[in-house]
Amino acid sequence: MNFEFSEEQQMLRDSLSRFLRDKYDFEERQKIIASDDGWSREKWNQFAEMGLMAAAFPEDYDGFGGTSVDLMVIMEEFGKGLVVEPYLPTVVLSGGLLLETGGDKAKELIPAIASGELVMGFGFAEPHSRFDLFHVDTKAAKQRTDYILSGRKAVVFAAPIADKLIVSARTSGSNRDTDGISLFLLDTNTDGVRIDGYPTIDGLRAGDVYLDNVKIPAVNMIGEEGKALPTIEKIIDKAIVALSAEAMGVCRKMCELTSEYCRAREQFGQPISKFQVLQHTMVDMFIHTEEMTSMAFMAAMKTDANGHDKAAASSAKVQLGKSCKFVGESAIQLHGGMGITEEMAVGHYFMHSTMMESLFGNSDYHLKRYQTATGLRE
Amino acid sequence: MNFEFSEEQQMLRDSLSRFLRDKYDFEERQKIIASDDGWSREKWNQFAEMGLMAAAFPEDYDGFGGTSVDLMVIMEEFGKGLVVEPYLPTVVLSGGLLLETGGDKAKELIPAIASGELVMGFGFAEPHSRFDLFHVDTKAAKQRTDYILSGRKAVVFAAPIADKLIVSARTSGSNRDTDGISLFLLDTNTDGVRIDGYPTIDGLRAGDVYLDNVKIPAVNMIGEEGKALPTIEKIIDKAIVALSAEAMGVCRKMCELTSEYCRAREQFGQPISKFQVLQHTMVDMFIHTEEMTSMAFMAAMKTDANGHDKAAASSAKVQLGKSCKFVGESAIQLHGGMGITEEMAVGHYFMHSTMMESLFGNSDYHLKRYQTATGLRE
Amino acid sequence: MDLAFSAKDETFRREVIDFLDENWPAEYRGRKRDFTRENYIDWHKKLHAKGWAAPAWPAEYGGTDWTPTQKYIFGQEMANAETFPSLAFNTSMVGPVIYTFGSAAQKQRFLPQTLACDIWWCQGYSEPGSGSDLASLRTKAVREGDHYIVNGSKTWTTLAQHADWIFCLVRTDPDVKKQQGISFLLIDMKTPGVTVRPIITLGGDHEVNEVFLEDVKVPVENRIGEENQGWTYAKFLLLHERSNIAGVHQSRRYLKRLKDVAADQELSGSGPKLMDDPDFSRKVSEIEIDLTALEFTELRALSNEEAGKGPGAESSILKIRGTELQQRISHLAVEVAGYYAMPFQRNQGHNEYPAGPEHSVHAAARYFNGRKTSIYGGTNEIQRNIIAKAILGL
Amino acid sequence: MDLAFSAKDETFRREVIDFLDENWPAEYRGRKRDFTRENYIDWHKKLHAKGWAAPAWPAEYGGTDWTPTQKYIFGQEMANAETFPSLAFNTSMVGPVIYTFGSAAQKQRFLPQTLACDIWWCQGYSEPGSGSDLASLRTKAVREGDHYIVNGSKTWTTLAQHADWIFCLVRTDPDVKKQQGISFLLIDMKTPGVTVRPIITLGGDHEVNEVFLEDVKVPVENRIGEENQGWTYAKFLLLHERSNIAGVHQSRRYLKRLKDVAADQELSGSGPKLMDDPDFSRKVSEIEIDLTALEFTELRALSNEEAGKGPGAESSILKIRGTELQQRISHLAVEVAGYYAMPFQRNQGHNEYPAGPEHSVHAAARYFNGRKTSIYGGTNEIQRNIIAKAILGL
Repeated sequence: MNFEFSEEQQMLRDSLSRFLRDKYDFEERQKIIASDDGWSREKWNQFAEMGLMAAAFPEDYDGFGGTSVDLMVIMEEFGKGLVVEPYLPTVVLSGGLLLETGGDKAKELIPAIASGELVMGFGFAEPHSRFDLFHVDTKAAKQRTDYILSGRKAVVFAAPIADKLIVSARTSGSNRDTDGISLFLLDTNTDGVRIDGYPTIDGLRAGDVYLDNVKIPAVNMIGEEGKALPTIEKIIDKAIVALSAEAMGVCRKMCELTSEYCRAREQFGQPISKFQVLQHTMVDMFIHTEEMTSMAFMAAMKTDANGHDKAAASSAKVQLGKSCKFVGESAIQLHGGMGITEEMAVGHYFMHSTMMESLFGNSDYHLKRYQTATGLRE
Repeated sequence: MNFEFSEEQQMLRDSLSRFLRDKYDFEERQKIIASDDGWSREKWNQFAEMGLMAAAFPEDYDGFGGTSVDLMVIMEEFGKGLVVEPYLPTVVLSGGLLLETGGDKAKELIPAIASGELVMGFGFAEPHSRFDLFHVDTKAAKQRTDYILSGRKAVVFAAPIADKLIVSARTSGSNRDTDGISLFLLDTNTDGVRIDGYPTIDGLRAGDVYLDNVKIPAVNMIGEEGKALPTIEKIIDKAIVALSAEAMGVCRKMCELTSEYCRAREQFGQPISKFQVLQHTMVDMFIHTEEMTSMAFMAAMKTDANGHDKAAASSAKVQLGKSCKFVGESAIQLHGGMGITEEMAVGHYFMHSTMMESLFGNSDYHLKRYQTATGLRE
Repeated sequence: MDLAFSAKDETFRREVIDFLDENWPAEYRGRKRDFTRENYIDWHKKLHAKGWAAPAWPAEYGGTDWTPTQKYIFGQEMANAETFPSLAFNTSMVGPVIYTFGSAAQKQRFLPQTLACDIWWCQGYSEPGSGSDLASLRTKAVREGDHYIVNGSKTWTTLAQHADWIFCLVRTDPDVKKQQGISFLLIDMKTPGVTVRPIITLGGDHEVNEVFLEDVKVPVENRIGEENQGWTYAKFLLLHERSNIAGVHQSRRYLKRLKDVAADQELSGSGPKLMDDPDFSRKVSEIEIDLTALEFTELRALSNEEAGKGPGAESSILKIRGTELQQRISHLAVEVAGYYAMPFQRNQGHNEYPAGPEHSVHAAARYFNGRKTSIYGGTNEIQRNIIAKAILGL
Repeated sequence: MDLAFSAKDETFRREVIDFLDENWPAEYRGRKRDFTRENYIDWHKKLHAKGWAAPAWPAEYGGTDWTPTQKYIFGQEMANAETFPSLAFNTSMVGPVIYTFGSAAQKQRFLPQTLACDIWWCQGYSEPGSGSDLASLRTKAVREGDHYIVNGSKTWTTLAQHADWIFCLVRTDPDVKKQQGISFLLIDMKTPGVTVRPIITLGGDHEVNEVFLEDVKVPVENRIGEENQGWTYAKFLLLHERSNIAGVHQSRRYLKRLKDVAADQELSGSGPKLMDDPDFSRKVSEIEIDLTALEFTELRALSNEEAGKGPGAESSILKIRGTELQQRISHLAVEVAGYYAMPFQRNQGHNEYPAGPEHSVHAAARYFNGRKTSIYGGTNEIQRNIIAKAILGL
């Protein structure tokens, strides 16, 4: 057992942390999300130069990493900096799916992701799917060497700014079968694709993707026909592990902002950090953050050890729901009215932490999934 | 709408409260539970003289009350005094069943209960029933003018000290059918009845009742054959309403004992009641107690208005589980080590409140029952 | 002790329902929407026309003689119709201060307009430096002849952008104990030197503001009561403001709507209904039960009030639990919305089609914004301090 | 960063398991039972014979050179076998104080007997008047020639009824700041003037005691370190005592046993299994997940320790969450027992048949008694104060 970061990981962490502190402060971040596209191509390129994209891929693909612990290092810093660039949809989700399914498309696209050239999104949710990854109404009908896709993918992160998307669609079976789901790669400018984009409430970009008889060459199906569900689950779990690391950064930052604020804010003739009740709330925030950290470590280490560990991912997500909610709500409460204004950073961390609670399935969902994974339910 | 006690109720409450303060303090109570029988016939007779038993029955039965609000007045004081005499099993449960089923047995026995002469218990639970009142393995087979009972009733309160018992037994159907359950009245000294008595951990007396081919005359069946379940449910619900009032007394007392203790106990040069965190815990204990009080009022008033209100009883029981646990655990925590010793009263309130959590079904059970009653589940 | 409503009460309930059916537009029901200044005033004036703008006021000033039970029924039916009460700044806040502490001239000048909503009031209490510690406020009023010259700023001023007048706590004596040097002034927002700056809250709402006061001339005759006695009037107001802070009926109503959505097959298509998820339904039922406890706590408090025991520190319980429940429900709404809680649709035009279903549109913003309820009107921590001191004597 | 155990670690694990299989009687497993003084000593001596009585001690005093991973494995397997460690008073508490602060003579006299459990120690810290505020202790030691004359009383003294010696904090200088006038004495329980009074806790256990000290003569040579420096040694001990306070493996083991009972059809006869009740299984899973978080928090702390950063205030987190989880599990056991948690069966002879099933017998008493875990060793409130100050700097 060994809980130390490698020297490379430590260096990456330090340089990313320094970069975000110097070049990506709250003011800068607010400027980026207020821009038309809502993200910064410049920062993105700098991330790529720092090797953040390459860190997610193994050496065969010109990467230099690819473990969940590698991702943890990056995502924690992204959490602390509340970074909005589409790293999770592009690198972790889409890159992860390509890597997992392999083949020509992987060889072609992963280097483009690793270099920062390509931005992607993954459409897995649908208007009626809630958190069930197997609930796929979108149809893909084979037509000679093409597939014709029709349906709607809901709240696809990065969709309005992505060059390409991967979407899940049903090539057979009825809409909640676990079999019969396939993955398709498509350009966002393909005929029949309409993206209704919007900012999300926490400052990201997403969109609903409408597919109206979209013709996609069969070579753009990645992975085996009808057998995509295990792949999707595995990559979503990997994204959950990454999200847990982001959450540990977000929670850590909310703790820091709150302690700072309470030390500075005076009421009744003393800093409010002197009130025992508020101190204990901050202690409980800290404990929740430590637990989040422990679970992010646990999930990353187990995923690296076991390849795919559903129980590890789901239990980390349960922790995420609890920690983000407690730390976020407490941070706002201790900031008083100021916490609810758009002017202070803490509110933006809170909004993001709230959205993370439901991304990839909320605590209720993952508690049950954990039970299934550990044999407590069928 | 009117939330005031009647003059009679107010008088009863005052005199009972005075009696318990003067004649039933903690020391006296500990003497009683340490006695061989674990209860005091003398106090019991005094309760009867004060009219506490009669208060539970309508005028037709020489009583002068019988509403749930009447019972609330008594049970709250019993809760504050941590009274161990078998009022709930004798008066509320057994008396309630007799009153509900009516007939000769009611005419014969209710006056004896009302006068304090008769002590009774009601066996409704079984070793495998958990909280399901319809789970009855005990069999009652008709044999000419008798029934032959065999089975085991679990943790029957007052069984070792009761003159008579009422037990549920199955006259038809299989062991979890809702139909086919009947009620039987029996003397505790009947042949084939064995009672393994024990004190309960909170100072009451109870016992497991073994029925080994016990012959009971058919006239001792009370109520309609096979149709007892609704009656049992109604009376258990009435007992739950009474228990809620007891719980409000128990919680109130734990709050008082804790505030007193914290005001007297000095640490770090000041009474610990000055520490804000402990103050807020006491405030939360107080709020939980107020909620318990509100729900005891609600349940009593709705039961009186509607005859039988499952949702009211079950929701009060859910509140009971929550309030007793929070107030009890907090009371012990704030008493520190002293709270865990047998020497201080607060620990005994805590033990009783814990047992009340599961008596008649715990919070999980009643939350689901509330959902059924309100149509949220089938 | 008895839960039944009298025949008289039932007749009254019918009258309330009929009034609401007739006057509260059906299209306003069932959806959280943004009401305009005109919407607020229209509705207030309709209530006023019926004599119901300020049920709690003494009849002589235009209130009603309703029993607590009638007030309870009125509140319940207003919530069922998903409407809001008359303008609280006028009827729950400054109105009672004026009729209790104002001079005859002030009553005559302000009460009718306040009741009729010809003046829209806002509240100038909090300041950037003084939140929970309200008495530490620093806005200064210096007497010059017949006027005060007021300098300072107020914050969290709800709907100040709509207001005609602001009632303000100002410091008139800086040299005494902080509670003793405060006065209560009524200030016309049109007076030179008054400016309003919007504060945008999480999720994009503009509901609160900062109000800057720069050399604002206020006639001495607009001071309520005695100079330096303002703290007394302020505390009186805070106590009054807390009525219906529990918001039981509103919470029940919102929860009911969420239950309907969760029980609707539309939400999950061919998947299992959200309402059949035991974890979800447990939360719903727990909230329902807690709402019942809150409702009966409020009824017991009302009953005490009727018995002449007046509103006391119990109102702090109603504040604490009422806001906790509102917050739990608003989080539940985010859960119900699932992914469709995420799109930011606040600035959308009314003709645009929202990304997700109707119920999801405001869910997140309402949750974020609703965090304020445990902060304003004395944070829930302050409420616990009040109970510790005033009830438990700790 | 890597979770795998090395081959060496696995060999070690095998050795531990084999040792336990051989030495820890099968009939002791799976049931909470009352162990006698002899049981404790026997077991301690078996560990000692193997050289495992005090893994954390430096090797020179009879400890081991185990890596943190080995310590982790040892703890895990001990919990799996449902055994207890060697006597904590000796190995986790007074032993480290003696080898860190004791004189050469004291080390020679006490350490071997302490390690071998030829002395049974108990702890004389708390007093009736000093709980959380330990430093306010009042037991007085007055120097008279070569002795101290000790007067006062200690409380919550665990298993004092079995003890040969007590290590005591006493006040040797009443005129200085309370932390500065304390000394650390070792007292033979057989000295005239030492008496033990049982304290019976809820549920009928006799585990803790009051120890009265009346004109007890203690040789000065039995003082550890400097006079009036006892507080330093006391704090050192408290920090050490907190190792394994998280009790992850024990908690996991107890939870596993409850799961087995709840999944056994025997519990509910022909009714649905308790484990299939979603409300119950949710609680079980929540606890499991929280235990995982606690376990990894402990592992991270161990890793820090290994990196030479030493045990710090993080141990307060382990104490808080560890005890909260123990308490949640013990409440769950009461739920599992249902009505059969109620019979009081503490004083029952070993041949009597319990009223309910085995698992129910001690459920309530264990829950009641377990409330102490959030009180002793510094209440969880004190732990939060420590974190607020030492980690958050508030």
